[in-house]
Amino acid sequence: MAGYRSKTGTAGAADRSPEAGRRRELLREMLRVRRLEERCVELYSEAKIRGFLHVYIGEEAVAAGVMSALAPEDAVVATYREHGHALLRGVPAGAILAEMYGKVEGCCRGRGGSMHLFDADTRFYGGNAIVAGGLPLAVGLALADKLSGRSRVTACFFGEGAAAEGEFHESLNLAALWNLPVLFCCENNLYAMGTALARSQSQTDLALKAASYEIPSWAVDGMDVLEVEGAARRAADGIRGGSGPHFLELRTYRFRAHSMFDPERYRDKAEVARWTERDPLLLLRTLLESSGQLDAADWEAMEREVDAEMAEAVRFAEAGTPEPADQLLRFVYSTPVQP
Amino acid sequence: MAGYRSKTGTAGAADRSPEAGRRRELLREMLRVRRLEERCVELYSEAKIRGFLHVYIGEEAVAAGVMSALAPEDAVVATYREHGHALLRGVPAGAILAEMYGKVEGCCRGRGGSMHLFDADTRFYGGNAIVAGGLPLAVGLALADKLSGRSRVTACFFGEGAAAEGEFHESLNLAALWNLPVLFCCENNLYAMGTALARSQSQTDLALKAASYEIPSWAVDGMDVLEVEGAARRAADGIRGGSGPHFLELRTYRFRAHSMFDPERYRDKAEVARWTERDPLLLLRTLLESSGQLDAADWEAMEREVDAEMAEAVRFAEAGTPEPADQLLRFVYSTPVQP
Amino acid sequence: MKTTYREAIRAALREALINDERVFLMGEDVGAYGGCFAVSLGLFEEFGPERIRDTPLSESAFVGAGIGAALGGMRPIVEIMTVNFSLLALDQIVNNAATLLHMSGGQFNVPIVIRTTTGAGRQLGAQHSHSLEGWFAHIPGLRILAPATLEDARGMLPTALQDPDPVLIFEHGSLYNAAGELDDDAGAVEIGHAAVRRAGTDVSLITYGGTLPVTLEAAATLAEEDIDAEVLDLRTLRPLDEAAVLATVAKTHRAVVVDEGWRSGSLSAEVSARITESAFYDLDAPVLRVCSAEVPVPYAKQLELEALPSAARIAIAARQVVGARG
Amino acid sequence: MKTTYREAIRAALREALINDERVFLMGEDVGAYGGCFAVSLGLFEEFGPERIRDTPLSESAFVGAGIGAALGGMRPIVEIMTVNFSLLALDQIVNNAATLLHMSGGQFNVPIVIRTTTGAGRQLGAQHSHSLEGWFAHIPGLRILAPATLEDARGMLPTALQDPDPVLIFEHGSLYNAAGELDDDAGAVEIGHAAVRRAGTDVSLITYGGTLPVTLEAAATLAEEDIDAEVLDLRTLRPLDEAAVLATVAKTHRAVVVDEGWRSGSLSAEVSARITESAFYDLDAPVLRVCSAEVPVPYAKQLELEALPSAARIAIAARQVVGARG
Ligand SMILES: Cc1ncc(C[n+]2csc(CCOP(=O)(O)OP(=O)(O)O)c2C)c(N)n1
Ligand SMILES: Cc1ncc(C[n+]2csc(CCOP(=O)(O)OP(=O)(O)O)c2C)c(N)n1
Ligand SMILES: [Mg+2]
Ligand SMILES: [Mg+2]
Repeated sequence: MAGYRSKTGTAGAADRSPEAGRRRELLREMLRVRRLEERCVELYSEAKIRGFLHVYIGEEAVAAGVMSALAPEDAVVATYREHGHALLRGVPAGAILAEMYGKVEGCCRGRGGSMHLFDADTRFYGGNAIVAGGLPLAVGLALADKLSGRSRVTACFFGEGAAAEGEFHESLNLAALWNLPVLFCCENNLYAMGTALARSQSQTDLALKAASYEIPSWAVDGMDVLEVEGAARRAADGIRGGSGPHFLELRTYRFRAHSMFDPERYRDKAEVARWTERDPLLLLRTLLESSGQLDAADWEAMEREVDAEMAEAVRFAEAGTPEPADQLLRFVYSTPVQP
Repeated sequence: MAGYRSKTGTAGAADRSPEAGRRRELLREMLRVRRLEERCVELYSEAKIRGFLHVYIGEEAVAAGVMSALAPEDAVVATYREHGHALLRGVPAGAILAEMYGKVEGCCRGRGGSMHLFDADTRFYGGNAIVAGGLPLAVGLALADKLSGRSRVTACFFGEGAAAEGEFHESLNLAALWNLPVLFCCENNLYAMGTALARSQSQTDLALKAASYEIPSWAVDGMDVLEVEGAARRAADGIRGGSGPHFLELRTYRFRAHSMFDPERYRDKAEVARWTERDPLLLLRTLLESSGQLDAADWEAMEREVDAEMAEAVRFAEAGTPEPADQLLRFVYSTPVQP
Repeated sequence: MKTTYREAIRAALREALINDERVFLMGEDVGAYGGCFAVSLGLFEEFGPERIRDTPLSESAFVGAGIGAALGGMRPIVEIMTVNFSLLALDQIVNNAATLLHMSGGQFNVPIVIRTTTGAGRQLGAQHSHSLEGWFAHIPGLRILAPATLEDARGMLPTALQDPDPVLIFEHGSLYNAAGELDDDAGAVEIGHAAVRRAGTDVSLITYGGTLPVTLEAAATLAEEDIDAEVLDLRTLRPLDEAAVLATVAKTHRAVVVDEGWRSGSLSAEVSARITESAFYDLDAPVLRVCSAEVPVPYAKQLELEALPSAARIAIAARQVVGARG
Repeated sequence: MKTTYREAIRAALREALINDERVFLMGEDVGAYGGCFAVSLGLFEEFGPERIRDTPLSESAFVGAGIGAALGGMRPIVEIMTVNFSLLALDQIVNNAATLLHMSGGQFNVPIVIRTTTGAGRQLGAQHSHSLEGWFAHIPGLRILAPATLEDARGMLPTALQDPDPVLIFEHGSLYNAAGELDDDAGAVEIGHAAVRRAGTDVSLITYGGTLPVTLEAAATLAEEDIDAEVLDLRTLRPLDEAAVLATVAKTHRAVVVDEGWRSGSLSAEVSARITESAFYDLDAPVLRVCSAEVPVPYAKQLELEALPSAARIAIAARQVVGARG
């Protein structure tokens, strides 16, 4: 884990090639997630949003890299740590925050909250708070595509903790057996709440484990968004080409506590500090700066724009209308039903 | 699959060495299972016993080989296809049949039936009719031994179909992670009801699959009782020595239908015929005869004794008392409880 | 035409597969084996392995995959071989199928149909004899059907497939061989209402599914004693047709609820509670229940028979409420 | 001594671990993390990783392993982090823990204690807010406890550990911080009986667990209106203390059942049905129920509040039955 140092302030006009632009775009996407999550933490502390809140700070390269390899017609299934995934899939930050405020303008009209963001327009299928509960859904979405002869990818995100659940095993087997177009994205941040991977699984090489289902699998540096993007693109291409499910183990780390309730007794500050040296934003920013693809003005503009986006999102959420309590019984069935 | 031919009628006094005696014992054990199962099928046809009935004909070498490697203090967990396991673990044939007759003298006083044989004296923990449902129990029994500092083995039998269930995955992981003394015995008879292994699992090499949990695993010819016994003994020794769970994939075949309701549409007679050439009883008998360890008189005596045992068992079951209907509410709780 | 409950379901499956290419059937041994209870026999040959899809033993994943496929635009029919194994898939049913529409603020409905065999009576022992349909009826977001007749076996499935939300159909194992006449053009039936299977004036016997036959038998016995029982078949367990329950009680003023579930916390409790809440002043006697004994269903025939609701026990309860002071 | 519900449970755990070396605690994050709700905080340090055993995310296997360990002579306490995840372990609980004694003809009892957090009220959304204890109470072979007070939080666990059969303890998430006085020598309590938490003569409010506080609050409100409510805390949901239910109804002739479960098929239905069956002629008004709205519990505060039983709704129901013609 090399200690990259940021060289902000490097002067001069940066590289304007499409390649450099794409990389700056990835940096911006990660920054958007970072700033959104920072706002969530603040708003939680102010008791504006409630429930369980799990932030993605430190893991941004995973969602940013994978999302940029997906097409609009693809589908995404995620977990309760999914603000970033929703945002980068295209759900407006305002709709995400309004959801956590319990407002009509929220992407689920206040019924889902932080752990259950959904969005039909971008085929974002949640937001699942049952660990590993999303994997079978992803398998089914992919089965629907296969049966309909559509060439689409379903990307399914889950933590390394989920790999111990029976549903992981059953889902990988189904996807491999039926050759389904699923991109399994295992976000290995080394902990499931307070349980370190080595304390919960006999086989800690998760890509190897996945390979035992005959699924092409590889481990990727989940702090390096370019690596993630490249791997996701290769996997997505393979899937679209009909070669069935692929599995990526994305090695990452969460810089913050598991949730807002976690006192983090199970890991020491030094470990966290070591990992923050590989902050995915820092890594990419350093790379871009040192290769002349980002200059100080670019970065400042980017920060300004993202801050403005998030400020506007908070304003939007604040200004929204609380979902009226008399709407409680809506959406239990598609048509009203008396139980 | 060589076509061994039986040479009954070979004259002369057979080898009386302990080794030869042990082998004859294995033959006798397999014969006991075979004859018990044949009786079960007859009695089912006569409607003396009911419910679902799954016989073990063709697979006898598996139970016989593994059981002979176990000590009295060990524990056994099996499936709904467990008459043979119960018998060879030491449950009297009469108690088994009386159970299927729903009699007081049945090993579970008629409450379990064919799929739920239990016996505390021999630490035979069932008889589980939920596929893979016994694996977590076995893990727990082994955990109890480990926590108590006892050096005992828990042998857990299940079919290859069970290996697709989430509980398989979770249980293997727990056993390996906690280094528990479990002997996993996967009875790979190639079919789960009508579903061939290759139609249900992406990875058909089950020993390899088990190895992905870091569990020592190997595949064994499940038609060769000597092979099974040797492998089980090595595994049990390893387990007793503290090296944690072991996994045996026992490659076998069921000669009969899945249950008494199965019309066997999913496999052809030729396949069954090919496998019956490797009938485990025939294989061992041939070997013993050709090596002078079994003569015609031995075999005839063995058949006579086993037939007598089973005739007596049927008589015992017939003569038993039906568990009185007014005893219905017993054994829901250890002490009577009004719901 | 003469047919059976099993064949009626098969005809419904076949029709659905022919009419709508989004429909497929998935479950353990639905294909090559011919269906554990031979319900799907022949469909594998007719529609092929993609649409009659044998699954590995992985209830949670294949039920979840059915939910996902429904989200993806298909109309999956998922068969859980028996309700006993549905416990392994309960997380997917309760936490996903039943909640996605709500959690997503109305964006994602789940048009899945789950079929399963329920009930005891065939000496299958504790792990294979559950009657859990009443239990499932507790869950908002699900619609629970219990066909008890040939018409409903034939007609509930097509209606369920039109439903935008998850529908569970519980087929009682002891009904598959039930034979009788069915209209040649029998098809979809409505699923919103309970049905009076025998009109009567003295007492309402309220039941559904596998216990309809014994309840009708009890009514016949009672008729010989000049007790004229009305038999109401609930048909749909969630949402309950409360109006029909109240209507029959308004007519007879006396009710016995018959339910193969274990008594405590069974659907029969809900029916009784609803009657008390809304028809208390109509009642001339306490509502009684005839349920299964509160014991894991035992294997032995004499024990199992003792455990399950019988026509005799239903008749006794009916006589008791009819004899009660008004 | 001043303590909290959380600390009372922790004290009970500690005592059990000290007194009986067969006892161990197993579950997700009970150890290094300190317990999801900090119930087991400090025990890992005191008793070590063998006896405070962190498990992987595999509810079915570790609950099943608890059952196996119980068969093997241990006295496992298995923590399922919340009842929502118990759905993944239901097969083991229903098909093994609850049935082994019976299926084995009395040979194998299963002395396991399963603890779990239940209930809504903290804006956790549909998948984290289930109240399924009433559902579990349907299963013969299980004993279901719902401690609502500090005494019960402290005392039910040791009693459960003496039970030869499986016991499930449901701790309501909103009670963990409940603070109050507890006797310094508080210990085991009996678990066979319901408890009158407030004596009264006009109406019986019957409840348990998480809704005891709002029910007492409603009783206080009613008292100001000269309606003297008796509050019965069921404590044990299976087996139900039917005698206590009938006794309070015999006294007040009117009852309201309060239950955080969804109304249809909830435990409140069972309580209502039992009252009707056995105390019909004692009743001066229909038994009413106050339950959760039949909707997956929503996240937004205003929606969640609307969904759950409140003191106001309980009081309204109580006034209604008291006002009913006798
Ligand atoms: C089935 C289930 N069991 C337990 C939980 C409680 N829980 C929530 S998150 C979590 C840890 C999951 O870890 P991992 O899968 O690695 O994801 P991460 O939080 O690290 O992103 C646990 C135990 C749950 N939500 N679902
Ligand atoms: C959880 C579960 N699902 C389905 C069934 C129905 N069923 C009983 S046996 C069986 C096949 C099991 O095959 P396998 O594990 O290979 O064992 P075998 O019968 O071949 O010995 C099935 C599907 C069941 N009993 N339990
Ligand atoms: Mg993790
Ligand atoms: Mg098999």
